[in-house]
Amino acid sequence: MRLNLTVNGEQRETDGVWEGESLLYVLRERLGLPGSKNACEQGECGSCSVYLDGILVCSCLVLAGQAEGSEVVTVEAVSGDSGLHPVQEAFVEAGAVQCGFCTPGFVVATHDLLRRNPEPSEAEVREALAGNLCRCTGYEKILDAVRRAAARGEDAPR
Amino acid sequence: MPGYHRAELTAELRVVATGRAGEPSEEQVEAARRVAGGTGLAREAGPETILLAGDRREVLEAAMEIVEAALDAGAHTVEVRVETEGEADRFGP
Amino acid sequence: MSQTTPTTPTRVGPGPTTWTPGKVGESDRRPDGVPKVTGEFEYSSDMRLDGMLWGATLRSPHPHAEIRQIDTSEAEDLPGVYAVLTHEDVPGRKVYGMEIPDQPVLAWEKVRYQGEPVAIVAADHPETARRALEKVHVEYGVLDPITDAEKAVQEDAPKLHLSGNVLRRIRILHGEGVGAAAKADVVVRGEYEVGMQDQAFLGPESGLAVPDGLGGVDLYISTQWLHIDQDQVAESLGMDPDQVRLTLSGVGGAFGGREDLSMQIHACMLALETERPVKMAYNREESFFGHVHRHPAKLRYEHGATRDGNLVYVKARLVFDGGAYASSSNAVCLNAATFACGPYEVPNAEIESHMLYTNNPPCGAMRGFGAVQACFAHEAQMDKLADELGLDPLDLRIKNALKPGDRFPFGQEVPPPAPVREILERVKVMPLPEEQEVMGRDLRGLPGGVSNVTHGEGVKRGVGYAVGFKNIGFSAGFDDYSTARVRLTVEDGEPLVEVHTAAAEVGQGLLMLQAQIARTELGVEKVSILPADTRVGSAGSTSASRQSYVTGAAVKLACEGVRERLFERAREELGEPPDGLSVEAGNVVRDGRTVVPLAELLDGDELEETCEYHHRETHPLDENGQGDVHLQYAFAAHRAVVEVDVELGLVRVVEIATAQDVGKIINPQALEGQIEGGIAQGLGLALMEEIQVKEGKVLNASFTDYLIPTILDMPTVKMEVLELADPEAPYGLKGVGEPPTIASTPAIVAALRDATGLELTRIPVRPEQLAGVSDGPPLPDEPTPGGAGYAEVGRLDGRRET
Amino acid sequence: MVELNFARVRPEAVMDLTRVPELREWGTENGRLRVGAGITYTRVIRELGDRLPGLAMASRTVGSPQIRNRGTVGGNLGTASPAGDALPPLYVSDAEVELASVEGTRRVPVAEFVKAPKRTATNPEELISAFLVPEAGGPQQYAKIGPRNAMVIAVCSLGLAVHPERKEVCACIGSAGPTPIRACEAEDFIRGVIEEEGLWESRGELAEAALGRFGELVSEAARPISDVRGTAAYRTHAVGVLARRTLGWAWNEYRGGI
Repeated sequence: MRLNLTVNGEQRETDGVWEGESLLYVLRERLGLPGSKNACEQGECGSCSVYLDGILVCSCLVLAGQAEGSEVVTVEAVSGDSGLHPVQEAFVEAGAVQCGFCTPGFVVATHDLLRRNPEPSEAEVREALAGNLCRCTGYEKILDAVRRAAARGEDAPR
Repeated sequence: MPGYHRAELTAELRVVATGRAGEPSEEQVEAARRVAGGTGLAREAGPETILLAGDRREVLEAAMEIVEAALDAGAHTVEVRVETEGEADRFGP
Repeated sequence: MSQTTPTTPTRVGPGPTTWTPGKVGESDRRPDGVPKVTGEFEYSSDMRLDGMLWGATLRSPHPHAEIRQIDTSEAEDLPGVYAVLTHEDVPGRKVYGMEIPDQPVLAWEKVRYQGEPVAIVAADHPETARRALEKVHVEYGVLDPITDAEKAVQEDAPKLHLSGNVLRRIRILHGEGVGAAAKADVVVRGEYEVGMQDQAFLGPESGLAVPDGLGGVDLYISTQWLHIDQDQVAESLGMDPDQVRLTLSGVGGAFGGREDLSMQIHACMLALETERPVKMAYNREESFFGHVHRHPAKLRYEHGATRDGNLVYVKARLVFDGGAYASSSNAVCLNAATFACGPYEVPNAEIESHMLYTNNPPCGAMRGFGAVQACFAHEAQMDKLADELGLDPLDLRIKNALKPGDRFPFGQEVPPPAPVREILERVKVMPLPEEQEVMGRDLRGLPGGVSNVTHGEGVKRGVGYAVGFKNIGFSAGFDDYSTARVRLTVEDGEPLVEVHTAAAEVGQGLLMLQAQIARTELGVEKVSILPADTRVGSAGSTSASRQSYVTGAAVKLACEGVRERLFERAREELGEPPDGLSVEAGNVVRDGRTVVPLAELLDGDELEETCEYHHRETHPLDENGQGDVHLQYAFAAHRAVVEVDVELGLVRVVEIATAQDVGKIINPQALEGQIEGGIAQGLGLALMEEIQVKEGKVLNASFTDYLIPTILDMPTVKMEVLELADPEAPYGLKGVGEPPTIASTPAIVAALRDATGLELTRIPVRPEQLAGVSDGPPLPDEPTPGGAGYAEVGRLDGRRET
Repeated sequence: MVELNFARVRPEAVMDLTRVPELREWGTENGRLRVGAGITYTRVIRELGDRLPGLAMASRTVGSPQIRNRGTVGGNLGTASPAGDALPPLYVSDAEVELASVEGTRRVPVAEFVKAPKRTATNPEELISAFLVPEAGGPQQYAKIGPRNAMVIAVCSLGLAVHPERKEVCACIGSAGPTPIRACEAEDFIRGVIEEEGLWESRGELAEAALGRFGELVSEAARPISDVRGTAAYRTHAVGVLARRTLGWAWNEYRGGI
């Protein structure tokens, strides 16, 4: 099947999509956007988090066809022309990145959290990021990164 | 971790069919396997193929025993391939 | 089968990473941090090439069966399928293995565990490949599996391998052994059990094999040790190692789970067969079948002590389930035996460690490597003993703490530093978190979290302590070396150091460490780390917490070599006297004064050194289990504070406090990351992580039912880091990766015992145990989607056409 | 979707209902709420938290923000898993499920709608269009057991609603039987106690013993199995504890307490 969607502000079209493909697969394998990660493919780890029409979702749980005509924003678009987004900056600075496989998902989920709640309490951060698994860091540095990003008070770019 | 106890030497043995004898008989293969099992060093490494892994001396001695057992059982040909393992020369004494 | 013109596209490998790092001792921004936060970092599963095919693996649904027949013809006829291969197509040795080659590349007569690879296919789309797997018909003769290690040793048990089911037995006899029992006033006994833990790295196994058009192959792979992969792949392909070149691609975590081969040989076979690049990427479910796990163990202990709390003897019998194949089980068996008594002065001991083959999933390396299982048991015993003696558990530990100059039960003298007493005293005085009113607290600060199971009812607090230790580096006579190539050159008028090793960065921050060392030793701002590949000598494995030590030392050695040559040049060309030269900020310096800028001294030349670092020799154990087996020892103590809902058996870990000796802090932020991350994995083993296996079949191969800690499960970590230099190690450092994982688990369980008064002899501790509810009937093997195991996915025979 | 990703199913056709605006609406109808099947958990929490607190509490325990942004109560109904978090709250409010087809619509009580694990009363040509449920007339609770503190599928759960308007307390067990189970004997027992002591009017305290007995009766109503997530014995035990606690919290709220 043919799929039309807007990805990171750009109109994209792709042909020959098997109906059973997930949005994650299409992003990674057909649209050249492998930033969203395929760690569990069942919505348990959050590594594939993207915005679908402005809402944070696991792209592994969206059937590609469901995204027809939608607007998708992936981790690749979180940083702007002027460099890293403050959330990304904070993750690098805080040492919240080790193997990094969970990082794109955490970046998008944190971006979403701070967009909705610019000054979250620690409990709110933990609840909001509970759907993102990290196996390396033990989450301390991730919490630190979110605190740093929030302290910067920067809002989301979109 | 790997290499802590990496085998120094491996030997692959196979009782093979020869033009004269056709397929190796069950008994020949079994005799080799039985003796191999008793050496404590043996695994399988393919159909009818025995693999010995361990220290140099014990592998060589075991290989000899197995060849003898196969020959005693009437085998015409036993292929033996002995190899040192990568990194194995880096073992201490 | 589809026919197309073979193409051999070439792949542009990853480029060097260049930045201006900090020096040794400073927190550095990791150079791969930026690409990792933007999504640009290329993991092995992100690679693609034009004309690339997708590989897939058919796995056995049975834990033990004869293979009567494999029919691939229908699969081969499927449009879009380019190759279907079985054991007959393995060009070289049909078995592989790190220690003992006993694991079939593809099974021939028998399968010995559920998920064992039987056939592989390459197709134009992952779905085509999956459909092809369904069309491979394998006729199995199902056999009864051996699923209990204790039964595997019985006379009448079927032999899973030619030489039987005993993979290794170790016996350590120390002092008078149990002969000393008469001197003990108090004896405590216990039986403990550890479940099968999974590394659960986030990036599933994946790799890309590209044929070079000349008969060889390039493999881009996420692994922990490129050279041992290369050896094994070349052997099974029947090629020279030179024809099989490996490059490390982005690794999404490892923790021991990438030490064994997964699809390395398979991808290369398919690529060589189809003359096309072939990518293989496991999904999460397949990943659970695609790597080894932490060994489940049963541990029987007896501790004897004097009335005043001095240990007299320890008797231990450790039984490990190695699963179907050897992996690194031999070494795990040794490690467990040597750490069985804990970091205590034990004058007499008798230890048996058994490693057995069964039809369960193969087990091998995971962070902590044998020390984890032993530590859970010896620390439970220490608490039991303290209770029996009426002593404070921490004081009992301090009283018996090992110190330099003592002898381990395996005869080796305890090398300095061994600050067991110090780290215990540190955690003893660290302030406990304030006890807060539980009633009416925010749900997220209570057991169960927003699941709303308690508003404070039934919640009791507990505190527990544990201490553990482990060897750093490979042991028992293995020459555990690393190779580094360092080149000093000038780029845009500025000196640049290039470092090339084959050491695998798996997330821990080895890139930073190498660059920090180069910058420190050569006084240069700009450092470039070349991609790890097999074009340089082996760096050994990224495991056993050894890379900072061994590869760190190799890089340091090579830098020193380059520096010497710089000084020689300065002497030759400038007539500088030989002593007192140093390098700083891009200049050769004497007494703080610049002698000559490096760029000028080099004058367009390059200086290059390749060095191997070999650490002190170690020795195997003798027949009494005695020998100077290990290189370096690292120690960590933990204190856990938990809150348990004692009625429901649910837990919130409030805080973990830890003290660890690291020799020298190379990078504070990375060190903290290792400690916190290691503790999280220890917490997982204590409370939730277990691969459940019934009759050899895995019941929970998914992240829905194999639970790892979330951000709501992991508490704050308080840490104290000791820097007591090891005189033999570079900069005095010690490996840091594993110790946090070892004693954190028993500390949490001790805290649970403190809160509940229960004995808790098995980990992970389930809510059932904590709530004191006896077990119901045995588990049914009803599979859940994404959690069934290959009975359904590999064969796809459980498919519902809806 | 998970079954598709892991090649467990290959449906011949899939219909995307997220684009049907009617399914994403809610409103009132004859004094009841009519909630479109396509309302996500996130929206239940945000928009219906005061009207349907039990369902909102249950929604908050579903997966993660990512899942709640996408998952719907309608989906939970369609799956009809005994572990579905939205089901016990619907059971205790005597919700009705609205099924639509070209033939028209019909409404089925939720307890009749869920027939067996993963089986519903939906005919092949029907889709779940909405559920109808009265606004909460009293306190509601939902509690769920999982071995970790977030992102779990229920080992077992309990939904509870106090209905002062009809002088009833309803309790429904989740994930401890083939379908959600209303604990009728426990409900009858506690109604009797409250009536006998005139507690609806006095808003007096419920005795510890009554709470305890209520919990026991809920445990007795459970019909659990043992599986990878928990043993039958534990589930039986835990639903009793949850019943006792949630009733205590809800009753306190009714009394104007906590």
